[in-house]
Amino acid sequence: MKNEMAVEFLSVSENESFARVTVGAFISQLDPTMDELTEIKTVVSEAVTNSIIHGYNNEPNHQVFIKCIIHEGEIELVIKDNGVGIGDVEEARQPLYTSKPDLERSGMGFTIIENFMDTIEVISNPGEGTTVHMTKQLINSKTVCK
Amino acid sequence: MKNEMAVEFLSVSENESFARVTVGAFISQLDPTMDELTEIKTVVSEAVTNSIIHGYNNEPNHQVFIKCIIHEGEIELVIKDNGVGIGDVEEARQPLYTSKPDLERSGMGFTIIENFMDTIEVISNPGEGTTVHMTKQLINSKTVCK
Amino acid sequence: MGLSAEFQVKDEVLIVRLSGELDHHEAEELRDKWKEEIYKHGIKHVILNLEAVSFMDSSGLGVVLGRYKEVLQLGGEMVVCSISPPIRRLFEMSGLFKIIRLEESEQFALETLGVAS
Amino acid sequence: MGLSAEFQVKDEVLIVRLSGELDHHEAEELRDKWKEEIYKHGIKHVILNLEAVSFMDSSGLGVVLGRYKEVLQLGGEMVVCSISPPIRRLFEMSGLFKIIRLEESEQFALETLGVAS
Ligand SMILES: Nc1ncnc2c1ncn2[C@@H]1O[C@H](COP(=O)(O)OP(=O)(O)O)[C@@H](O)[C@H]1O
Ligand SMILES: Nc1ncnc2c1ncn2[C@@H]1O[C@H](COP(=O)(O)OP(=O)(O)O)[C@@H](O)[C@H]1O
Repeated sequence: MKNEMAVEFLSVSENESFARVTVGAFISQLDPTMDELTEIKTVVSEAVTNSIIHGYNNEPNHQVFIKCIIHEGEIELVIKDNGVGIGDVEEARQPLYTSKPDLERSGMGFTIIENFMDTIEVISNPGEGTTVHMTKQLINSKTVCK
Repeated sequence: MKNEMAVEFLSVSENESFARVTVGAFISQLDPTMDELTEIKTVVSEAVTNSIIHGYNNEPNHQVFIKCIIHEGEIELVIKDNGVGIGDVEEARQPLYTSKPDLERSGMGFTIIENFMDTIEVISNPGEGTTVHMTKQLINSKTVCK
Repeated sequence: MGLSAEFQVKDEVLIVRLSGELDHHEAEELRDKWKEEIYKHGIKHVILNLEAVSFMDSSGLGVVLGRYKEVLQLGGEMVVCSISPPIRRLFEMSGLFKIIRLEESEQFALETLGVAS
Repeated sequence: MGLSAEFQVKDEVLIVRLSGELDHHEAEELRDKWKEEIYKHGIKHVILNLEAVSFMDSSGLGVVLGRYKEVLQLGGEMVVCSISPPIRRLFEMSGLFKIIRLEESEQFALETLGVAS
Protein backbone atom coordinates (compact mmCIF):
# COMPACT_ATOMS: atom_id res chain seq x y z
CA MET A 1 0.00 0.00 0.00
CA LYS A 2 1.17 3.50 -0.82
CA ASN A 3 -0.43 6.49 0.85
CA GLU A 4 0.33 10.17 1.08
CA MET A 5 -0.78 13.24 2.99
CA ALA A 6 0.26 16.84 3.43
CA VAL A 7 -0.73 19.17 6.25
CA GLU A 8 0.06 22.81 6.96
CA PHE A 9 -0.73 24.89 10.00
CA LEU A 10 0.09 28.13 11.79
CA SER A 11 3.40 28.52 13.64
CA VAL A 12 1.93 28.42 17.16
CA SER A 13 3.09 26.04 19.85
CA GLU A 14 -0.44 24.62 20.30
CA ASN A 15 0.08 22.93 16.94
CA GLU A 16 3.09 20.89 18.08
CA SER A 17 0.87 18.25 19.64
CA PHE A 18 -1.58 18.51 16.72
CA ALA A 19 1.29 17.72 14.34
CA ARG A 20 2.35 14.70 16.40
CA VAL A 21 -1.17 13.28 16.53
CA THR A 22 -1.72 13.85 12.81
CA VAL A 23 1.46 12.12 11.66
CA GLY A 24 0.94 9.42 14.29
CA ALA A 25 -2.58 8.71 13.01
CA PHE A 26 -1.35 8.55 9.44
CA ILE A 27 1.56 6.15 9.98
CA SER A 28 -0.55 3.94 12.24
CA GLN A 29 -1.84 2.51 8.94
CA LEU A 30 1.52 0.70 8.78
CA ASP A 31 0.87 -0.88 12.17
CA PRO A 32 4.09 0.38 13.82
CA THR A 33 5.32 -0.83 17.21
CA MET A 34 4.69 1.47 20.19
CA ASP A 35 8.39 2.40 20.16
CA GLU A 36 8.34 3.27 16.48
CA LEU A 37 5.23 5.40 16.97
CA THR A 38 6.87 7.26 19.85
CA GLU A 39 10.02 7.80 17.81
CA ILE A 40 8.12 9.29 14.88
CA LYS A 41 6.06 11.51 17.16
CA THR A 42 9.22 12.74 18.88
CA VAL A 43 10.86 13.53 15.56
CA VAL A 44 7.79 15.48 14.40
CA SER A 45 7.81 17.39 17.65
CA GLU A 46 11.50 18.30 17.28
CA ALA A 47 11.29 19.53 13.71
CA VAL A 48 7.99 21.41 14.12
CA THR A 49 9.23 23.08 17.32
CA ASN A 50 12.40 24.15 15.50
CA SER A 51 10.38 25.71 12.68
CA ILE A 52 8.30 27.64 15.20
CA ILE A 53 10.99 28.92 17.53
CA HIS A 54 14.06 29.10 15.28
CA GLY A 55 12.62 29.38 11.76
CA TYR A 56 9.88 31.85 12.64
CA ASN A 57 11.31 33.29 15.89
CA ASN A 58 8.07 32.48 17.68
CA GLU A 59 5.97 34.67 15.38
CA PRO A 60 2.51 33.08 15.21
CA ASN A 61 1.40 34.04 11.70
CA HIS A 62 3.54 31.77 9.53
CA GLN A 63 2.98 28.33 8.04
CA VAL A 64 4.67 25.04 8.87
CA PHE A 65 4.40 22.25 6.28
CA ILE A 66 4.49 18.50 6.73
CA LYS A 67 4.39 15.87 4.05
CA CYS A 68 4.27 12.17 4.81
CA ILE A 69 4.44 9.27 2.38
CA ILE A 70 4.14 5.66 3.47
CA HIS A 71 5.11 2.86 1.12
CA GLU A 72 5.78 -0.78 1.95
CA GLY A 73 6.73 -0.11 5.52
CA GLU A 74 8.87 2.92 4.75
CA ILE A 75 8.01 6.34 6.07
CA GLU A 76 9.15 9.42 4.22
CA LEU A 77 8.65 12.60 6.24
CA VAL A 78 9.32 16.17 5.16
CA ILE A 79 8.96 19.09 7.57
CA LYS A 80 9.45 22.53 6.10
CA ASP A 81 9.25 26.22 6.95
CA ASN A 82 9.86 29.45 5.04
CA GLY A 83 11.70 31.00 7.97
CA VAL A 84 15.13 32.48 8.59
CA GLY A 85 17.06 29.38 7.53
CA ILE A 86 20.35 28.02 8.88
CA GLY A 87 23.78 29.43 7.98
CA ASP A 88 25.94 26.50 9.05
CA VAL A 89 23.93 23.26 8.91
CA GLU A 90 26.84 21.12 10.05
CA GLU A 91 27.31 23.18 13.19
CA ALA A 92 23.54 23.21 13.85
CA ARG A 93 23.47 19.40 13.77
CA GLN A 94 26.15 19.03 16.48
CA PRO A 95 24.82 17.50 19.71
CA LEU A 96 24.13 20.19 22.35
CA TYR A 97 24.56 23.04 19.86
CA THR A 98 21.83 25.66 20.17
CA SER A 99 21.61 29.24 18.98
CA LYS A 100 19.05 30.01 21.71
CA PRO A 101 20.45 28.90 25.09
CA ASP A 102 18.46 31.73 26.71
CA LEU A 103 15.27 29.85 25.81
CA GLU A 104 16.53 26.77 27.68
CA ARG A 105 16.96 24.83 24.45
CA SER A 106 18.90 21.62 24.98
CA GLY A 107 20.47 21.57 21.51
CA MET A 108 19.47 17.91 21.17
CA GLY A 109 16.76 18.21 18.50
CA PHE A 110 18.79 17.17 15.45
CA THR A 111 20.64 14.50 17.44
CA ILE A 112 17.34 12.91 18.48
CA ILE A 113 16.10 12.99 14.89
CA GLU A 114 19.32 11.32 13.71
CA ASN A 115 18.92 8.62 16.32
CA PHE A 116 15.27 7.90 15.63
CA MET A 117 15.27 8.01 11.83
CA ASP A 118 17.29 6.04 9.26
CA THR A 119 18.21 9.06 7.19
CA ILE A 120 17.96 12.83 7.63
CA GLU A 121 18.83 15.55 5.16
CA VAL A 122 18.65 19.23 6.09
CA ILE A 123 18.26 21.67 3.22
CA SER A 124 18.59 25.26 4.39
CA ASN A 125 20.03 28.63 3.54
CA PRO A 126 19.78 31.94 5.37
CA GLY A 127 16.57 33.69 4.35
CA GLU A 128 15.32 30.68 2.41
CA GLY A 129 13.70 28.56 5.08
CA THR A 130 14.52 25.05 6.19
CA THR A 131 13.45 21.65 4.88
CA VAL A 132 14.15 18.55 6.92
CA HIS A 133 13.77 15.37 4.87
CA MET A 134 13.73 12.09 6.77
CA THR A 135 13.08 8.41 6.13
CA LYS A 136 12.56 5.39 8.34
CA GLN A 137 11.91 1.75 7.54
CA LEU A 138 9.64 0.09 10.06
CA ILE A 139 10.94 -3.18 11.45
CA ASN A 140 7.89 -5.42 11.15
CA SER A 141 6.98 -4.32 7.68
CA LYS A 142 10.54 -5.02 6.56
CA THR A 143 10.50 -8.53 7.98
CA VAL A 144 7.16 -9.25 6.36
CA CYS A 145 8.26 -8.02 2.94
CA LYS A 146 11.49 -9.94 2.64
CA MET B 1 -7.29 32.35 19.89
CA LYS B 2 -7.42 31.88 16.13
CA ASN B 3 -5.84 28.87 14.52
CA GLU B 4 -5.86 27.32 11.09
CA MET B 5 -4.78 24.14 9.34
CA ALA B 6 -5.15 22.50 5.96
CA VAL B 7 -4.62 18.84 5.13
CA GLU B 8 -4.83 16.89 1.90
CA PHE B 9 -4.60 13.17 1.32
CA LEU B 10 -5.24 10.43 -1.22
CA SER B 11 -8.80 9.29 -1.94
CA VAL B 12 -8.55 5.90 -0.24
CA SER B 13 -10.93 4.71 2.43
CA GLU B 14 -8.08 4.16 4.93
CA ASN B 15 -7.88 7.95 5.14
CA GLU B 16 -11.44 8.38 6.41
CA SER B 17 -10.38 7.61 9.97
CA PHE B 18 -7.17 9.60 9.52
CA ALA B 19 -9.26 12.64 8.53
CA ARG B 20 -11.50 12.25 11.60
CA VAL B 21 -8.55 11.98 13.98
CA THR B 22 -6.79 14.96 12.39
CA VAL B 23 -9.74 17.33 12.57
CA GLY B 24 -10.63 15.98 16.02
CA ALA B 25 -7.10 16.68 17.30
CA PHE B 26 -7.18 20.19 15.86
CA ILE B 27 -10.54 21.26 17.29
CA SER B 28 -9.72 19.72 20.66
CA GLN B 29 -7.80 22.98 21.22
CA LEU B 30 -11.25 24.54 21.76
CA ASP B 31 -12.00 22.05 24.51
CA PRO B 32 -15.24 20.72 22.96
CA THR B 33 -17.66 18.43 24.79
CA MET B 34 -17.53 14.71 23.94
CA ASP B 35 -20.77 15.12 21.98
CA GLU B 36 -19.41 18.04 19.98
CA LEU B 37 -16.23 16.11 19.20
CA THR B 38 -18.27 13.12 18.01
CA GLU B 39 -20.46 15.36 15.87
CA ILE B 40 -17.49 16.98 14.14
CA LYS B 41 -15.82 13.62 13.57
CA THR B 42 -19.04 12.24 12.08
CA VAL B 43 -19.38 15.21 9.76
CA VAL B 44 -15.79 14.83 8.57
CA SER B 45 -16.41 11.14 7.97
CA GLU B 46 -19.54 11.86 5.89
CA ALA B 47 -18.01 14.51 3.65
CA VAL B 48 -14.68 12.70 3.13
CA THR B 49 -16.47 9.43 2.34
CA ASN B 50 -18.64 11.27 -0.20
CA SER B 51 -15.58 12.72 -1.91
CA ILE B 52 -14.02 9.28 -2.14
CA ILE B 53 -16.98 7.22 -3.33
CA HIS B 54 -19.09 9.78 -5.19
CA GLY B 55 -16.63 12.51 -6.18
CA TYR B 56 -13.86 10.16 -7.24
CA ASN B 57 -15.88 6.97 -7.87
CA ASN B 58 -13.58 5.04 -5.56
CA GLU B 59 -10.49 5.77 -7.64
CA PRO B 60 -7.54 5.87 -5.23
CA ASN B 61 -5.23 8.37 -6.92
CA HIS B 62 -7.03 11.66 -6.28
CA GLN B 63 -6.75 14.28 -3.55
CA VAL B 64 -9.25 15.22 -0.86
CA PHE B 65 -8.75 18.61 0.84
CA ILE B 66 -9.75 19.75 4.30
CA LYS B 67 -9.37 23.19 5.77
CA CYS B 68 -10.25 23.99 9.36
CA ILE B 69 -10.26 27.37 11.08
CA ILE B 70 -11.05 27.81 14.75
CA HIS B 71 -11.79 31.22 16.15
CA GLU B 72 -13.42 32.13 19.44
CA GLY B 73 -15.25 28.84 19.78
CA GLU B 74 -16.39 28.74 16.18
CA ILE B 75 -15.29 25.99 13.83
CA GLU B 76 -15.17 26.62 10.12
CA LEU B 77 -14.67 23.44 8.13
CA VAL B 78 -14.24 23.08 4.38
CA ILE B 79 -14.04 19.67 2.69
CA LYS B 80 -13.34 19.68 -1.03
CA ASP B 81 -12.68 17.39 -3.95
CA ASN B 82 -11.99 17.90 -7.66
CA GLY B 83 -14.28 15.03 -8.61
CA VAL B 84 -17.37 14.58 -10.78
CA GLY B 85 -19.47 17.20 -8.95
CA ILE B 86 -23.22 17.21 -8.31
CA GLY B 87 -25.84 18.15 -10.91
CA ASP B 88 -28.78 18.82 -8.58
CA VAL B 89 -27.53 19.84 -5.14
CA GLU B 90 -31.03 20.30 -3.74
CA GLU B 91 -32.01 16.74 -4.66
CA ALA B 92 -28.70 15.38 -3.32
CA ARG B 93 -29.39 17.00 0.07
CA GLN B 94 -32.77 15.27 0.50
CA PRO B 95 -32.83 12.73 3.35
CA LEU B 96 -32.45 9.17 2.06
CA TYR B 97 -31.51 10.30 -1.46
CA THR B 98 -28.55 8.41 -2.84
CA SER B 99 -27.24 7.97 -6.36
CA LYS B 100 -25.54 4.72 -5.36
CA PRO B 101 -28.11 2.45 -3.65
CA ASP B 102 -26.19 -0.57 -5.04
CA LEU B 103 -23.30 0.34 -2.69
CA GLU B 104 -25.70 0.19 0.29
CA ARG B 105 -25.49 3.94 0.80
CA SER B 106 -28.11 5.17 3.23
CA GLY B 107 -28.51 8.62 1.65
CA MET B 108 -28.23 10.20 5.10
CA GLY B 109 -24.82 11.90 4.78
CA PHE B 110 -25.99 15.44 4.05
CA THR B 111 -28.85 15.14 6.55
CA ILE B 112 -26.44 14.19 9.31
CA ILE B 113 -24.16 17.10 8.41
CA GLU B 114 -27.14 19.49 8.51
CA ASN B 115 -28.12 18.19 11.93
CA PHE B 116 -24.65 18.34 13.46
CA MET B 117 -23.47 21.67 12.06
CA ASP B 118 -24.97 25.18 12.35
CA THR B 119 -24.57 25.99 8.67
CA ILE B 120 -23.70 24.00 5.55
CA GLU B 121 -23.20 25.28 2.02
CA VAL B 122 -22.57 22.92 -0.89
CA ILE B 123 -20.83 24.40 -3.91
CA SER B 124 -20.77 21.97 -6.80
CA ASN B 125 -21.17 21.65 -10.54
CA PRO B 126 -20.82 18.61 -12.80
CA GLY B 127 -17.17 18.17 -13.72
CA GLU B 128 -16.03 20.86 -11.32
CA GLY B 129 -15.77 19.02 -8.03
CA THR B 130 -17.58 19.61 -4.77
CA THR B 131 -16.88 21.95 -1.86
CA VAL B 132 -18.78 21.53 1.38
CA HIS B 133 -18.44 24.57 3.64
CA MET B 134 -19.66 24.22 7.22
CA THR B 135 -19.62 26.15 10.48
CA LYS B 136 -20.41 25.30 14.06
CA GLN B 137 -20.31 27.37 17.23
CA LEU B 138 -19.30 25.31 20.25
CA ILE B 139 -21.61 25.68 23.24
CA ASN B 140 -19.11 26.24 26.05
CA SER B 141 -16.99 28.69 24.18
CA LYS B 142 -20.10 30.70 23.31
CA THR B 143 -21.17 30.93 26.93
CA VAL B 144 -17.70 31.97 27.99
CA CYS B 145 -17.43 34.71 25.39
CA LYS B 146 -20.74 36.45 25.98
CA MET C 1 -8.47 1.47 15.40
CA GLY C 2 -10.66 -0.48 12.98
CA LEU C 3 -13.68 -2.67 13.57
CA SER C 4 -14.06 -6.20 14.83
CA ALA C 5 -17.15 -8.36 14.56
CA GLU C 6 -18.18 -11.37 16.61
CA PHE C 7 -21.04 -13.62 15.48
CA GLN C 8 -23.00 -16.10 17.60
CA VAL C 9 -26.04 -18.22 16.71
CA LYS C 10 -28.71 -19.08 19.31
CA ASP C 11 -31.67 -21.06 17.93
CA GLU C 12 -32.71 -19.08 14.87
CA VAL C 13 -31.18 -15.81 16.08
CA LEU C 14 -27.87 -14.40 14.85
CA ILE C 15 -26.20 -12.17 17.44
CA VAL C 16 -23.77 -9.66 15.94
CA ARG C 17 -21.42 -7.92 18.37
CA LEU C 18 -19.39 -5.09 16.90
CA SER C 19 -16.55 -3.17 18.47
CA GLY C 20 -14.50 -0.25 17.22
CA GLU C 21 -15.28 2.21 14.46
CA LEU C 22 -17.89 1.48 11.82
CA ASP C 23 -17.28 3.74 8.82
CA HIS C 24 -17.26 3.24 5.04
CA HIS C 25 -13.79 1.69 5.13
CA GLU C 26 -14.97 -1.01 7.54
CA ALA C 27 -18.51 -1.34 6.19
CA GLU C 28 -17.66 -3.37 3.10
CA GLU C 29 -15.81 -6.15 4.86
CA LEU C 30 -18.47 -6.27 7.56
CA ARG C 31 -21.24 -6.60 4.98
CA ASP C 32 -19.64 -9.64 3.38
CA LYS C 33 -19.02 -11.45 6.66
CA TRP C 34 -22.46 -10.60 8.02
CA LYS C 35 -24.26 -11.77 4.85
CA GLU C 36 -22.38 -15.05 4.95
CA GLU C 37 -23.37 -15.67 8.58
CA ILE C 38 -27.03 -14.99 7.80
CA TYR C 39 -27.21 -17.52 4.97
CA LYS C 40 -24.78 -20.13 6.34
CA HIS C 41 -26.76 -20.76 9.50
CA GLY C 42 -30.31 -20.44 8.16
CA ILE C 43 -31.26 -17.91 10.81
CA LYS C 44 -34.38 -15.80 10.98
CA HIS C 45 -33.76 -12.90 13.36
CA VAL C 46 -30.75 -10.67 13.99
CA ILE C 47 -29.71 -8.96 17.23
CA LEU C 48 -27.17 -6.20 16.69
CA ASN C 49 -25.19 -5.35 19.82
CA LEU C 50 -23.52 -1.95 19.42
CA GLU C 51 -22.20 -1.63 22.98
CA ALA C 52 -18.54 -1.45 22.00
CA VAL C 53 -18.93 0.69 18.89
CA SER C 54 -17.07 3.94 19.53
CA PHE C 55 -17.86 5.58 16.20
CA MET C 56 -20.46 5.12 13.48
CA ASP C 57 -21.57 7.20 10.52
CA SER C 58 -24.11 6.92 7.69
CA SER C 59 -22.08 4.20 5.98
CA GLY C 60 -22.78 2.12 9.08
CA LEU C 61 -26.49 2.88 8.80
CA GLY C 62 -26.25 1.62 5.20
CA VAL C 63 -24.94 -1.81 6.21
CA VAL C 64 -27.54 -2.14 8.96
CA LEU C 65 -30.34 -1.21 6.56
CA GLY C 66 -29.01 -3.67 4.00
CA ARG C 67 -29.11 -6.55 6.52
CA TYR C 68 -32.52 -5.42 7.77
CA LYS C 69 -33.88 -5.91 4.27
CA GLU C 70 -32.45 -9.43 4.09
CA VAL C 71 -33.88 -10.41 7.46
CA LEU C 72 -37.25 -9.02 6.41
CA GLN C 73 -37.22 -11.32 3.38
CA LEU C 74 -36.49 -14.26 5.67
CA GLY C 75 -39.63 -13.31 7.62
CA GLY C 76 -37.57 -12.27 10.63
CA GLU C 77 -36.93 -9.19 12.69
CA MET C 78 -33.92 -7.03 13.49
CA VAL C 79 -33.35 -5.82 17.03
CA VAL C 80 -30.59 -3.42 18.04
CA CYS C 81 -29.33 -3.14 21.61
CA SER C 82 -26.83 -1.40 23.92
CA ILE C 83 -26.71 1.66 21.73
CA SER C 84 -24.82 4.80 22.82
CA PRO C 85 -26.45 8.25 22.74
CA PRO C 86 -24.55 9.52 19.66
CA ILE C 87 -25.41 6.43 17.58
CA ARG C 88 -28.96 6.55 18.85
CA ARG C 89 -29.23 10.04 17.37
CA LEU C 90 -28.11 8.72 13.98
CA PHE C 91 -30.78 6.03 14.10
CA GLU C 92 -33.42 8.58 15.14
CA MET C 93 -32.47 11.07 12.44
CA SER C 94 -32.89 8.46 9.76
CA GLY C 95 -36.12 6.98 11.12
CA LEU C 96 -34.54 3.56 11.59
CA PHE C 97 -36.40 2.90 14.84
CA LYS C 98 -39.62 2.71 12.83
CA ILE C 99 -38.39 -0.56 11.37
CA ILE C 100 -35.71 -1.78 13.75
CA ARG C 101 -36.68 -2.41 17.33
CA LEU C 102 -34.46 -1.05 20.13
CA GLU C 103 -33.85 -3.02 23.34
CA GLU C 104 -31.67 -2.11 26.26
CA SER C 105 -29.57 -5.26 26.42
CA GLU C 106 -28.79 -8.38 24.47
CA GLN C 107 -30.54 -10.42 27.15
CA PHE C 108 -33.80 -8.49 26.80
CA ALA C 109 -33.56 -8.66 23.04
CA LEU C 110 -33.15 -12.45 23.15
CA GLU C 111 -36.15 -12.82 25.43
CA THR C 112 -38.39 -10.76 23.17
CA LEU C 113 -37.44 -13.11 20.34
CA GLY C 114 -38.45 -16.09 22.47
CA VAL C 115 -34.95 -17.43 23.10
CA ALA C 116 -34.19 -18.63 26.62
CA SER C 117 -30.54 -18.46 27.62
CA MET D 1 -3.86 16.30 26.38
CA GLY D 2 -1.45 18.81 27.94
CA LEU D 3 0.72 18.53 31.01
CA SER D 4 -0.03 18.78 34.69
CA ALA D 5 2.48 19.26 37.48
CA GLU D 6 2.20 18.44 41.17
CA PHE D 7 4.73 19.77 43.67
CA GLN D 8 5.38 18.50 47.20
CA VAL D 9 8.03 19.53 49.70
CA LYS D 10 9.55 17.02 52.18
CA ASP D 11 12.31 18.46 54.39
CA GLU D 12 14.62 20.16 51.93
CA VAL D 13 13.52 18.07 48.95
CA LEU D 14 11.13 19.27 46.26
CA ILE D 15 9.23 16.40 44.63
CA VAL D 16 7.95 17.21 41.14
CA ARG D 17 5.37 14.81 39.68
CA LEU D 18 4.52 15.39 36.05
CA SER D 19 1.79 13.80 33.99
CA GLY D 20 0.85 14.15 30.33
CA GLU D 21 2.94 15.45 27.46
CA LEU D 22 6.02 17.57 28.02
CA ASP D 23 6.83 19.45 24.82
CA HIS D 24 7.89 23.01 23.98
CA HIS D 25 4.31 24.28 24.33
CA GLU D 26 4.10 22.99 27.91
CA ALA D 27 7.74 23.60 28.83
CA GLU D 28 7.48 27.36 29.36
CA GLU D 29 4.66 27.28 31.85
CA LEU D 30 6.28 24.38 33.67
CA ARG D 31 9.58 26.24 33.95
CA ASP D 32 7.96 29.24 35.62
CA LYS D 33 6.00 27.16 38.15
CA TRP D 34 8.95 24.92 38.91
CA LYS D 35 11.36 27.84 39.44
CA GLU D 36 8.90 29.47 41.81
CA GLU D 37 8.59 26.29 43.88
CA ILE D 38 12.37 25.96 44.15
CA TYR D 39 12.88 29.47 45.50
CA LYS D 40 9.65 29.79 47.53
CA HIS D 41 10.41 26.84 49.78
CA GLY D 42 14.18 27.18 50.11
CA ILE D 43 14.76 23.60 49.07
CA LYS D 44 18.05 21.97 48.22
CA HIS D 45 17.34 18.79 46.22
CA VAL D 46 14.82 17.93 43.53
CA ILE D 47 13.22 14.57 42.79
CA LEU D 48 11.60 14.45 39.36
CA ASN D 49 8.96 11.73 39.05
CA LEU D 50 8.24 11.03 35.36
CA GLU D 51 6.00 8.00 35.87
CA ALA D 52 2.91 9.56 34.25
CA VAL D 53 4.66 11.38 31.41
CA SER D 54 3.41 9.87 28.17
CA PHE D 55 5.49 12.01 25.84
CA MET D 56 8.65 14.08 26.12
CA ASP D 57 11.02 15.66 23.62
CA SER D 58 14.20 17.77 23.69
CA SER D 59 12.27 20.81 24.93
CA GLY D 60 11.53 18.75 28.03
CA LEU D 61 15.24 17.94 28.39
CA GLY D 62 15.85 21.70 28.25
CA VAL D 63 13.64 22.46 31.25
CA VAL D 64 15.14 19.62 33.25
CA LEU D 65 18.65 20.81 32.49
CA GLY D 66 17.69 24.37 33.42
CA ARG D 67 16.43 23.27 36.84
CA TYR D 68 19.45 21.00 37.30
CA LYS D 69 21.67 24.04 36.99
CA GLU D 70 19.67 25.91 39.62
CA VAL D 71 19.77 23.01 42.06
CA LEU D 72 23.51 22.71 41.52
CA GLN D 73 23.95 26.35 42.55
CA LEU D 74 21.97 25.64 45.70
CA GLY D 75 24.47 22.90 46.48
CA GLY D 76 21.84 20.21 45.92
CA GLU D 77 21.25 17.24 43.67
CA MET D 78 18.67 16.28 41.08
CA VAL D 79 17.31 12.73 41.03
CA VAL D 80 14.93 11.43 38.38
CA CYS D 81 12.72 8.38 38.94
CA SER D 82 10.04 6.14 37.41
CA ILE D 83 11.23 6.86 33.89
CA SER D 84 9.79 5.00 30.90
CA PRO D 85 12.04 3.34 28.29
CA PRO D 86 11.47 5.96 25.54
CA ILE D 87 12.27 8.89 27.87
CA ARG D 88 15.21 6.98 29.28
CA ARG D 89 16.62 6.83 25.76
CA LEU D 90 16.35 10.63 25.44
CA PHE D 91 18.26 11.06 28.70
CA GLU D 92 20.91 8.57 27.59
CA MET D 93 21.35 10.17 24.17
CA SER D 94 22.03 13.53 25.73
CA GLY D 95 24.32 12.24 28.49
CA LEU D 96 22.00 13.53 31.22
CA PHE D 97 22.60 10.52 33.46
CA LYS D 98 26.17 11.73 33.95
CA ILE D 99 24.81 14.64 35.99
CA ILE D 100 21.34 13.55 37.06
CA ARG D 101 21.01 10.40 39.14
CA LEU D 102 18.37 7.81 38.18
CA GLU D 103 16.41 5.87 40.81
CA GLU D 104 13.68 3.34 40.32
CA SER D 105 11.03 4.90 42.51
CA GLU D 106 10.24 8.07 44.41
CA GLN D 107 10.64 6.14 47.65
CA PHE D 108 14.16 5.00 46.82
CA ALA D 109 15.08 8.49 45.66
CA LEU D 110 13.88 10.00 48.94
CA GLU D 111 15.88 7.50 50.96
CA THR D 112 19.09 8.24 49.05
CA LEU D 113 18.59 11.91 49.92
CA GLY D 114 18.25 11.00 53.58
CA VAL D 115 14.53 11.70 53.90
CA ALA D 116 12.49 9.21 55.91
CA SER D 117 8.82 8.99 54.98
N1 LIG E 1 13.79 25.24 11.21
C1 LIG E 1 14.89 25.91 11.62
N2 LIG E 1 15.08 27.19 11.22
C2 LIG E 1 16.19 27.89 11.61
N3 LIG E 1 17.15 27.37 12.42
C3 LIG E 1 17.01 26.09 12.83
C4 LIG E 1 15.88 25.31 12.47
N4 LIG E 1 16.03 24.09 13.03
C5 LIG E 1 17.19 24.11 13.71
N5 LIG E 1 17.79 25.32 13.59
C6 LIG E 1 19.09 25.71 14.19
O1 LIG E 1 19.77 24.55 14.58
C7 LIG E 1 20.09 24.59 15.98
C8 LIG E 1 20.07 23.21 16.60
O2 LIG E 1 18.76 22.67 16.58
P1 LIG E 1 18.38 21.54 17.61
O3 LIG E 1 19.38 20.45 17.54
O4 LIG E 1 16.97 21.14 17.35
O5 LIG E 1 18.50 22.23 19.03
P2 LIG E 1 17.62 23.35 19.75
O6 LIG E 1 16.27 23.42 19.09
O7 LIG E 1 17.53 22.87 21.15
O8 LIG E 1 18.35 24.64 19.61
C9 LIG E 1 19.06 25.55 16.56
O9 LIG E 1 19.52 26.13 17.75
C10 LIG E 1 18.93 26.57 15.43
O10 LIG E 1 19.98 27.51 15.44
N1 LIG F 1 -18.42 14.93 -3.03
C1 LIG F 1 -19.42 14.53 -3.84
N2 LIG F 1 -19.22 14.40 -5.17
C2 LIG F 1 -20.22 13.99 -5.98
N3 LIG F 1 -21.45 13.70 -5.56
C3 LIG F 1 -21.73 13.80 -4.24
C4 LIG F 1 -20.73 14.23 -3.32
N4 LIG F 1 -21.28 14.26 -2.08
C5 LIG F 1 -22.56 13.87 -2.23
N5 LIG F 1 -22.85 13.60 -3.53
C6 LIG F 1 -24.14 13.17 -4.07
O1 LIG F 1 -25.14 13.43 -3.08
C7 LIG F 1 -25.85 12.23 -2.77
C8 LIG F 1 -26.31 12.25 -1.34
O2 LIG F 1 -25.20 12.22 -0.45
P1 LIG F 1 -25.39 11.68 1.02
O3 LIG F 1 -26.54 12.40 1.64
O4 LIG F 1 -24.08 11.78 1.71
O5 LIG F 1 -25.83 10.16 0.84
P2 LIG F 1 -24.97 8.87 0.35
O6 LIG F 1 -23.51 9.14 0.48
O7 LIG F 1 -25.43 7.80 1.28
O8 LIG F 1 -25.37 8.63 -1.08
C9 LIG F 1 -24.90 11.14 -3.13
O9 LIG F 1 -25.56 9.91 -3.38
C10 LIG F 1 -24.21 11.70 -4.37
O10 LIG F 1 -25.00 11.51 -5.51
